[in-house]
Amino acid sequence: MANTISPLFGHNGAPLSESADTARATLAGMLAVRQFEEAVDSLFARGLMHGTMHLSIGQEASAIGACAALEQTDFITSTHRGHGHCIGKGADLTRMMAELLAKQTGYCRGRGGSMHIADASTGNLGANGIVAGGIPIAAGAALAQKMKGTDRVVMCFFGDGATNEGAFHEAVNLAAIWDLPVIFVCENNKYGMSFSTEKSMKVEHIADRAAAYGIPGITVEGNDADAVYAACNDAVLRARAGHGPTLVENITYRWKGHSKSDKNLYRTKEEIEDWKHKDPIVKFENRVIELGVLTREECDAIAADIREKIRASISEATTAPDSDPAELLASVYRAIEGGN
Amino acid sequence: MANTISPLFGHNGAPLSESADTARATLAGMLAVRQFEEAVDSLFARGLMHGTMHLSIGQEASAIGACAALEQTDFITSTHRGHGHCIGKGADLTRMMAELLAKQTGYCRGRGGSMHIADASTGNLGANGIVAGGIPIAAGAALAQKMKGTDRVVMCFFGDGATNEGAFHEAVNLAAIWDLPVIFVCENNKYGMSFSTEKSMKVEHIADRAAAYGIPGITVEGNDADAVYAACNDAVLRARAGHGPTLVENITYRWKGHSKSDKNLYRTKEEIEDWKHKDPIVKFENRVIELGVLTREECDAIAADIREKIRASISEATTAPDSDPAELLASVYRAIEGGN
Amino acid sequence: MTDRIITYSEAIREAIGQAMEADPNVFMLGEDIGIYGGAFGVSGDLYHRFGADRIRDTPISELGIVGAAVGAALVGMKPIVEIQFSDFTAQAMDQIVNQAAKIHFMLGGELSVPMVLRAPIGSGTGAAAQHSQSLEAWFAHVPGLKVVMPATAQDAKGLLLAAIDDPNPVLVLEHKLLYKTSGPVTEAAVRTPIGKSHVARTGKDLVIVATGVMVSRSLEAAAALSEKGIEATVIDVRTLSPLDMEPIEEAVRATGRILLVQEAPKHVGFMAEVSARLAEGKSLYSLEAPIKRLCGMDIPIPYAPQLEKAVVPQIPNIIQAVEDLIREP
Amino acid sequence: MTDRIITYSEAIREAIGQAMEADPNVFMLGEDIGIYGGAFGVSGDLYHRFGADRIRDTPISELGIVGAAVGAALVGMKPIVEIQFSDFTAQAMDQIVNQAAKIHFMLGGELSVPMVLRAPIGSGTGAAAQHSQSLEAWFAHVPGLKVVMPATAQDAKGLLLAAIDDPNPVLVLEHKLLYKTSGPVTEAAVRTPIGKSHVARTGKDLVIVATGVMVSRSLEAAAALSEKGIEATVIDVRTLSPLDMEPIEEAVRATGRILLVQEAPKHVGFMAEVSARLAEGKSLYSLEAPIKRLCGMDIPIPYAPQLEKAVVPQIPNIIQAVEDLIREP
Ligand SMILES: Cc1ncc(C[n+]2csc(CCOP(=O)(O)OP(=O)(O)O)c2C)c(N)n1
Ligand SMILES: Cc1ncc(C[n+]2csc(CCOP(=O)(O)OP(=O)(O)O)c2C)c(N)n1
Ligand SMILES: [Mg+2]
Ligand SMILES: [Mg+2]
Repeated sequence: MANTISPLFGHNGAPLSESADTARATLAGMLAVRQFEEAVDSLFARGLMHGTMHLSIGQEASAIGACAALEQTDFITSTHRGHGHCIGKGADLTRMMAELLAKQTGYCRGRGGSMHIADASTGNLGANGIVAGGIPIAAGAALAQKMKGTDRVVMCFFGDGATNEGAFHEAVNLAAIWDLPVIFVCENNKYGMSFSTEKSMKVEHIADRAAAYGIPGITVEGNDADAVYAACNDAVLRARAGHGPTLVENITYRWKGHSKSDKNLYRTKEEIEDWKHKDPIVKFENRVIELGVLTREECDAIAADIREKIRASISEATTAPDSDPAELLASVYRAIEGGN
Repeated sequence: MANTISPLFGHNGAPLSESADTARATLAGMLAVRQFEEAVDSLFARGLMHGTMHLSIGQEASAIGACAALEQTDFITSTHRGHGHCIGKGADLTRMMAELLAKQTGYCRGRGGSMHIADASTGNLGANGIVAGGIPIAAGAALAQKMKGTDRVVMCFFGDGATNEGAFHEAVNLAAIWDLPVIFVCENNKYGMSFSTEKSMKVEHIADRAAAYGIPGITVEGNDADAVYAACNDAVLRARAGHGPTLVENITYRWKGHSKSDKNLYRTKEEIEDWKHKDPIVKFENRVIELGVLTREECDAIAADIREKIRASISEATTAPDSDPAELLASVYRAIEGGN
Repeated sequence: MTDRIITYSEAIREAIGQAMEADPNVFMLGEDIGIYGGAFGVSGDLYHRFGADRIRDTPISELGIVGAAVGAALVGMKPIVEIQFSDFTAQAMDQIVNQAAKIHFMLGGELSVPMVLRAPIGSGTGAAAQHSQSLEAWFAHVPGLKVVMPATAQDAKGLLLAAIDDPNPVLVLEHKLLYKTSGPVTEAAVRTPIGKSHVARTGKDLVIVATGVMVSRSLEAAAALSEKGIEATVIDVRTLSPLDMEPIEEAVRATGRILLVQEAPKHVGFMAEVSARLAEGKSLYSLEAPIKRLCGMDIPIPYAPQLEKAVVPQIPNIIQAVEDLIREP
Repeated sequence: MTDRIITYSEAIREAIGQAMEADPNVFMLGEDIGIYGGAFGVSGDLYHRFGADRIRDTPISELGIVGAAVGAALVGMKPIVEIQFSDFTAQAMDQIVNQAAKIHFMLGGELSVPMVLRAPIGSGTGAAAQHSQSLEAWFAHVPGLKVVMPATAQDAKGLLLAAIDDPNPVLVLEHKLLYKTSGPVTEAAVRTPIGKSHVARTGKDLVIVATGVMVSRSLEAAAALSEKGIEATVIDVRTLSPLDMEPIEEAVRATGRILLVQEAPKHVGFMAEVSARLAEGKSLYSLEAPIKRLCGMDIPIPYAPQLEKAVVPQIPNIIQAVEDLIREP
């Protein structure tokens, strides 16, 4: 049985914090990302997981708020820091965990790991180990929608650092000139690895870069799930109506190091602490409680439920078979139907 | 003896049409480009030249007006459509012609041809067969000037089409964040091969793209040598003063096809005719005569002088030895002094 | 349907036209492929037949274009990308190698990238070092890509049709000098199988293995050698990855002598692989002379016509190499 | 000055430090090489010693960075570019191949590009297909580039110093698994000559030729084989372009058997060239067994540790291959 949070689909544009159902789903989504990654962090620390890992803890409102603007049939492309996007689009937590644990039951059968989770069934065209690698791919998937005449859109996630890659430039321009149904969601967490946006660009906002392509650009408080949802929902509506792409910049922050080898020398403890006070989950929880949409107890119950799901994902994944070397050679190419 | 026009160096910022010396040099430069290319066109048509050829006829004010803002010791990087830039920076017409004729005495010893003319002695770091290929190189040459503490600048030429390459984006951003002494001169002749700027981008002006990098961008009437010079001179002063790059967009037009295989199906005869009426040479000539800076006779004398130089370039180049296959293998790597 | 003599370019265009008629998901993407008809005139009138939507002109953005094709392919389209000169694959290597080639495997097998990338290779047009490379070895070295090099008009059509059918990314490397050459081509949409080497000529004295434009040069050389009493088998590799060694090994067993001919620089080029495969198998013992490679010199392609000719194998060089090989102890 | 035991990373850092002290034109350019100290910690404290100007952090723009290095080199600087993973050379191929490699030749010989490009290669860190490739064959195939692969800490220093001296673009491909390995390294700025293969061990029964991390694996295998009475010569190719075949051919003449070991996928990989060179020369006649290649499988590198190990040669595979080779008729 699938072990997923149930993402919001087809929501009407009202703030996520306004109704119990949407508040519940949003909170569950953000908590799932947080707890999934905390679990992964600890498995890694205990030597039970290998490779490297990029955690999005602190950025949950961006992934969950953005995905809430999508329909089930829409697509996403994601990044090396992509667990949130997968979960936001409805991925099975056990299959994600199994992938990270290099199991045959993982999304990539243990061949891809954290940086390559894809899930055709939820429209997730893949995380990507290449910075900006998913941006042209998103443009292409959107071109296909336009050519086929569907009303599906593609949401393309990437970081601030990715906007310095040529791939960003070429792909956003293609999407602009062809009015493609794609939403470029930049998660500006202030650093590309160690290099701050203050140093890597001379403009203040990533959204300013939209001007070079003649498309709208908007800067959003990325730790506010309502704000992210509102901006992305507008962009999705634009895209679905055939009016082309939007560049949405979610200002956020990653609490953890870039990856496992990061000593955080390029930023101060104070900066990290400051941002921890802007915790997107706490912010959203407080709001819904204040608004009387959910009670503290209800919120705690959601958290407990997610904890159960994450625990289940670990125990199920751990006992799954390791990925199988025997099938490798036959897996490089897709077989031709009927033979060649 | 060198067969060059004498480019203007160290000019004081006044309009080129204002004094007899600068007017003469400007006119000579533009005529040299025009006549060089007309000669090349005819040699090609008569089967005396091989390969392919990209002519800048109609765009002469851009190359000559821009180079007039440079000092002898400054650098340029150029493009596949680069004869004007070479000449503007002071290249020897005979060595250029020899290169196109695949001679040992050519700038590249016949190894490069039209698309690869470089001239270390005049600071020409090379034309380039790769669209946008020279843009990162220009940024790097400018970085070197900054690191060495010279006051030399680099002028980087490229077309409108080149601004859709990732190389443009990455390099302009590097120059912007490091305040490099480089002037990005986009020769917007409305087409990248057959694809018009109206189709290839959603912004009206290439200069609008400067906004993505936090640098000034300016759109200039590119067939007016005075206007080009004024904008480039400002940009050079900024760069030399350590205030970083500028994006200068010269609006111009190529009269000839993109290259030898172009059937001009993507544009109308009327459009071409319209632009021929905006001939940058005629415009400049009329202005200086009107201003009383030069007489018609003086202008004609300049043209006749250039004709002589071009004729000389052809006859000298034609009799030069063909490029030498024997030296090829030893030419791939620069030898290490004292051996390795 | 019957055979006609048409050019290599026409054969490619015909293949694209037939594939586009048969499958609405097939479309073309590239620089100046629309009203201009393609830098080498290959797409020609397809724009007028299929419209700007499916014969899609793009800005000068190779990385973006190839990436867009990858994305479109992932969701069920069948894009054919034209790269104006194969040299500009350098711009798009990330999408070709790190994305297209690896996605099917790396993402666990559910997704795949049925994309075709066409690119003209080779020297001989006076376009100098940045417009004349033969980079097939790069792509053949990348698991997940298939690489074909049609040497005839028929195969230009047949391999392209097979590439379009293939659910994997396939690079079709077309030699510029072949575009205007002609040959008989079936009207029907007949596929040339990917992954099969082709024996283009049979002779008892030695085997010449060649790719791209070197196939016709080798055949011409073989004809000239025949008049001197030397009979060569000529094998057109056609698919560089996956490579079919079977007919090559058979020919070596039959003749004992082998000449490998490619235009690309010799060092770490494709023919090194053919040589290495022979040297590590039983065929080694059938050799009566060392394996000989005749390749491009390890030099960027120069502009001057005499230099350009001097750095890659020409027919007289092939004849000479064969005569040397036959004389080996 | 004397030898000390330091790591491969430290040796690289020491080379850069010494070169930067000796020549103000030498500087570094790359992502996170400054205060972060480099993705693999190689630049370490150089930022504190030389400052942000000369240990220059860049945005994530590989094409722009390499191009900037080309431009700086053209006007007299000596840039050392660090590419975080060699896989990202894909982003910069145009500047590496179409510009840096060709400029000296194509522009007539006056200009040159004294640039060094350092990039970590190889698998073994669980980073999967886009962060684990060994792409040396691509670069070795490009005339105008030099390609070295240091296998020891001493050579990591010596080859890098030689690369910095060299007036041509040199790629230094460093294996990730070697960074933390140690060995004796001279304190003085001693160069390892580019263009010389190195005999790392001598034995009478066969020769193993290897690159990168396969050199130490081959040496370990040779030690184990020695206990079984099999004595192997081990040759570290060190420079892939230009390639020095001399000691390899000599060893083949002496032993009659050869095993070629590389991590990269086999098909059209570097070792194919070594094999082809042997098969086209007189050494062919010294062979008592077919030339054997032991290479990475033709598969993208997978994430799972057991899969990752399974697709590239490990010490037991080398031992097995040698035993098979010795048993050949
Ligand atoms: C083309 C490429 N260059 C460099 C890297 C190494 N790298 C991985 S993530 C990263 C930083 C990315 O920054 P950003 O886009 O802001 O995303 P974030 O990590 O902050 O989420 C870098 C440099 C890479 N994976 N791909
Ligand atoms: C990377 C690359 N892509 C494509 C080409 C083929 N090509 C040569 S010039 C050209 C058009 C360039 O347009 P633009 O930059 O506007 O310069 P213009 O020719 O108009 O001067 C094209 C597509 C190339 N040389 N390099
Ligand atoms: Mg970031
Ligand atoms: Mg143009």
